[in-house]
Amino acid sequence: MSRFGVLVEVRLRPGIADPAGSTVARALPALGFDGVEGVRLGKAVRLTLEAPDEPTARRTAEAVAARLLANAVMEDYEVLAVEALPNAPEEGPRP
Amino acid sequence: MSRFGVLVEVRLRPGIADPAGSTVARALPALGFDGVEGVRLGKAVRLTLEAPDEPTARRTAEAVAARLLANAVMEDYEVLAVEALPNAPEEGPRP
Amino acid sequence: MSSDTLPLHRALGLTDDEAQAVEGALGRPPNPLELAMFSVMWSEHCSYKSSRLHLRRLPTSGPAVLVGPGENAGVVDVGDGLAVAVRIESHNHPSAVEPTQGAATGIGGILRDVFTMGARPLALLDPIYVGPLEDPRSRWHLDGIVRGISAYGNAVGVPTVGGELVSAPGYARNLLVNVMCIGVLPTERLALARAEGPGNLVVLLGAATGRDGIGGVSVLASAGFAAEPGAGDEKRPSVQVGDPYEEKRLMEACLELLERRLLVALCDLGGAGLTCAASETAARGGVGIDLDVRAVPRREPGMTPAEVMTSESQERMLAVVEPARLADLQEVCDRWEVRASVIGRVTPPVEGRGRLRVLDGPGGAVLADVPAAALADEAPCYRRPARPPARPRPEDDPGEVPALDPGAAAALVASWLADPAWAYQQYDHQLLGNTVVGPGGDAAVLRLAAPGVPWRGKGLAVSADGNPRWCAHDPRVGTTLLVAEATLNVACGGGRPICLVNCLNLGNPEHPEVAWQLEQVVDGLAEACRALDLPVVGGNVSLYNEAGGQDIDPTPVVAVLGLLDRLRPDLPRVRLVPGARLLLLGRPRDELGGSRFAQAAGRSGGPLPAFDPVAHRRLLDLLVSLVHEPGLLDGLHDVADGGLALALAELALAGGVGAVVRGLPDQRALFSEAPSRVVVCTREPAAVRAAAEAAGVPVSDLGETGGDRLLVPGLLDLDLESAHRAWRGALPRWLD
Amino acid sequence: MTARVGVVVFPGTNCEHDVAEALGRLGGEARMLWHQDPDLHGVDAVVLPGGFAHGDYLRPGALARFSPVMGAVADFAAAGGPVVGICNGFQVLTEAGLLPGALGVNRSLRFVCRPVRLRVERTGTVLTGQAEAGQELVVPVNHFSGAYRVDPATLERLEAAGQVVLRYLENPNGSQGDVAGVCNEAGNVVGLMPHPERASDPLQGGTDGQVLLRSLLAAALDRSASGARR
Ligand SMILES: Nc1ncnc2c1ncn2[C@@H]1O[C@H](COP(=O)(O)OP(=O)(O)O)[C@@H](O)[C@H]1O
Ligand SMILES: [Mg+2]
Repeated sequence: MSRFGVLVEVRLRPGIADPAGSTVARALPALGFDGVEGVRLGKAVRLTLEAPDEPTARRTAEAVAARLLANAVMEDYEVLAVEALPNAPEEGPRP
Repeated sequence: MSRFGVLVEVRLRPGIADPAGSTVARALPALGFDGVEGVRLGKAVRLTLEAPDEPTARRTAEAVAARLLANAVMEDYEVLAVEALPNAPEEGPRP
Repeated sequence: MSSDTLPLHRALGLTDDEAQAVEGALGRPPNPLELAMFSVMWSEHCSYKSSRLHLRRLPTSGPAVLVGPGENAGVVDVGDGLAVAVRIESHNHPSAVEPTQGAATGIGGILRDVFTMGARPLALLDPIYVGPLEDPRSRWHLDGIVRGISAYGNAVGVPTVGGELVSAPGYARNLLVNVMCIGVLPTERLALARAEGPGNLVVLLGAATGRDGIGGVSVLASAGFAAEPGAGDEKRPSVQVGDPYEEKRLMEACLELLERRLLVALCDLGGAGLTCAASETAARGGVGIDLDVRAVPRREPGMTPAEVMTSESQERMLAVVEPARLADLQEVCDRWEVRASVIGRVTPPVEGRGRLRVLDGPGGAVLADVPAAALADEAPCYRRPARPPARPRPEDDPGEVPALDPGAAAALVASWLADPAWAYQQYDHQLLGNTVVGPGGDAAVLRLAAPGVPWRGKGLAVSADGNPRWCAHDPRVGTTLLVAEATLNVACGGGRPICLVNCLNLGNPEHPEVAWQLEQVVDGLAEACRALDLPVVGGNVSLYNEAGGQDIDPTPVVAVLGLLDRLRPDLPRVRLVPGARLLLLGRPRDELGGSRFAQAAGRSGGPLPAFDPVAHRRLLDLLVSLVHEPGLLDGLHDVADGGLALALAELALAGGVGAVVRGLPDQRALFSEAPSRVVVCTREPAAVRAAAEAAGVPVSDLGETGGDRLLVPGLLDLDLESAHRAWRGALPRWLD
Repeated sequence: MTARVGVVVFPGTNCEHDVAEALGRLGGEARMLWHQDPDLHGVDAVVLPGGFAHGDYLRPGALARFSPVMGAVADFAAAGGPVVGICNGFQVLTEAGLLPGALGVNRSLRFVCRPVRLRVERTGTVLTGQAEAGQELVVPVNHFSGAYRVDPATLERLEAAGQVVLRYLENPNGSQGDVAGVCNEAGNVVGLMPHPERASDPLQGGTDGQVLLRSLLAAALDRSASGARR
């Protein structure tokens, strides 16, 4: 078994209203940022997991995202990165 | 001027408690996901912006993240990706 | 100066003399862990070393008081086998560093103070003081504070039913967030944080321990902020994140453990973390505790024993349990998904003194060995040099404030209007189904009931009040006026005042003017409470509220609880109905010292109006009986900040009904903030008059209601529609 | 006959007692159903009350839908049993797929707690059996994520099928179509963001919620009389 860090992005589907993103976008000109056309706010979820290999780690992360992290009515997800981590932290952070 | 899509991750600093991530992590075994050691929940922000070139786009996104997206007391940010977008959407999606 | 060139005790916030005293208490030099434990326990925040001496002057007992100051919360008997627990705290410095999390963890802490007594939290209040909203930083402060309270209080399931929202220049760099909680308990469930029975187990409940808020009480809460905005940045690693879901489970588990009588003692972990909870619990019970620091569940690897012992990680409680009950405790905790770890046991006192020992693993090396009472009770006690401010007695007698034309007077009143709904609509103020009068009125009124405590007809009224303008003008008299206002608010809600808690927010006590303010505030509080037979059952002193050497104005906040023997659904509110009479109960007055009106005219002189407790008590009694008389009063509001003018404006706005007010000689009578006066709106003026006369309370006719203006001929002419816009928009304009 | 209503309790639920008290006032009998227990203990109806099940940090209802009790609730609903989700309960029912749509963050990005005016759009559901079509009610809302979200085609379908049960007369959260409450096709599962249990006692300043809770109790009695499950 090896340890992997996986980054999953969960984002609102196109067409679903994003009041938080819109609020950021509206605030930008007043702060002197002019060229920003649009902002969408989603979640970045970092999972640390054990798996025999990278493809398995990716599949697990995708399953977690599909089952739990994203609500299919409003959201899509994408695994953005999978990286191998050094093994066995002596007294790992407990969730 | 060109259009760019920038993905910024905003995450809690190491050591800062993440109740949201911990709660998800604690729930996973009951959902049949066993190997997940830890979960940290952050924001994934997608900006669409106009800039003369890629480095400028990246700098703008970084400035937006520093000023508005990340709470410096508790959070770090990182620009994960900058990609060139096709120009001039006649009636692009409005934020 | 970098901290590694400092002697350790100074880096930890102890003075050289205090370090000497630690050595004296131990009879040997402390090791670094012991020094760290003393530094947090002897901090101003935990030890009250600058205020203890003064607080002794407060009246704290009364026939109904079951627990006075000193425990986690005060407890008062309210009959029917029930008691009410109440507590107020400041969370000023953490909220200045990170408003959302600072306010949220303040709520978490105050809830634990109340449920640790065995009481189910019924309601929260949140007095807030921030800088001018023109300043974006103050807007960020206020927005974050309200979000934090909203996120935590709503999720944990306790309604926020009142508070205060003051915006004034003095708080721009040093804001104040006070939090208050009221709970109810069957009297026999009352639990104290008193360890007993050598051999009993010490169990840590709740969240894992991280490097949260290390030194929060000594370095953050017991020192001021630097001059530069952002110069507090190096304190930032102290930020703690609140977890209301953990707190909710912890609360349910603790209440069930107490209900099933599975515990010997229970104590929350707040400032100074495990060191505080363990030393206070042991000291109160006259026993010792051995703690195995390795048994404490950690959130992060590599924490040192000192970090574990002083961490302020949230959502943790310390329980003492007999070994035979451990399995039952574990079962309850498992069901609520609350972690429970045995981390130590109670030990017998040695030569009459219980010792708090920190062990490295079971039976391992002794890392610290300190008399528990030395930590908890024997901190130094200071009488700081005090001196009244060298303020020249201003010549600008407010008696000579030039009169304004009616339109200008209306504009002035309109500029004071701010509907706090922007804040309280972000709070769930209806949870538990108890809220009869929610936020926005004089006092919040609640049913005295809770899950497991069926309603028997009684109610509670509560109001929290502060006024830095009065208290800067004259801290002693100003504080008496606050007690007058809070009791009057409670009586307007139909409550007979039964007790008071206070939070004294002041500047740096090492400044003689601040030390003087502290003395004066305590004197005023003691004087007023004594005169009203109102026991002070708890409080909190928050010092070092300064930024860049500038102290805040003295900001005592007092909160009064009142009891209603029976509740009616149609209690009179702050509002007018058309076609009714307006009466003033209480002696007409016209002193302007310390008023908003005088301040607006640049007059800062003159004495504050005096408080007459005898007349005030008569008024309180009268109000309580009038409010409970069905159909007698249609509306009412006390006169305080902003005087009769603001009281009338708020009455008119709430009901959308105007009035024509006569019989006031001049604008002094309209704007005086003198205490012990209430405006009532009634369609039974003769009956009200008769009752007032019988009670020996002066009563005068103010005029009649109706129309769409508040008109005081020759003195004030306020158009309700535009005033309504100003009132509703005052906060959203800046914050939405 | 007393209607027996199961009130589902997740860790983090906080309106269960309020609902039980309100139902009790109207003659019903509430029984708490613990989330870990897959047995509904023969109740005649189920309420999922308000609160923050499992903290709701990731997304309201995201974790709660996996609780053992939810399988039993789904079976009960499939068999025609009356199921009502209030606020957090509505969020849980959408997450569980028992109701269409989802609930997003309020347009204001703020929590909102205040009374709102509603109109009954559809009678004959387990929540509106005793209400009149077009009846206006004032009932408090109390949520951070109450904006009803659904794709436009589905919303059209819901409107056409009469599955919009309650509509805001003043939209407090940015819900599409001003939707305050929806039901499933059969009308036996209803979710709503407003809290009828907070408008069911004169002491709380209103009783407009009573008609909804009474409807639920009547639906529960019907079911119990018809002998289904017991
Ligand atoms: N931050 C707040 N949170 C909740 N309620 C608040 C807050 N600020 C003010 N209120 C409520 O608004 C009402 C008016 O407040 P205030 O003007 O301070 O009243 P008063 O002058 O009668 O003490 C009170 O009911 C108070 O509880
Ligand atoms: Mg008042």
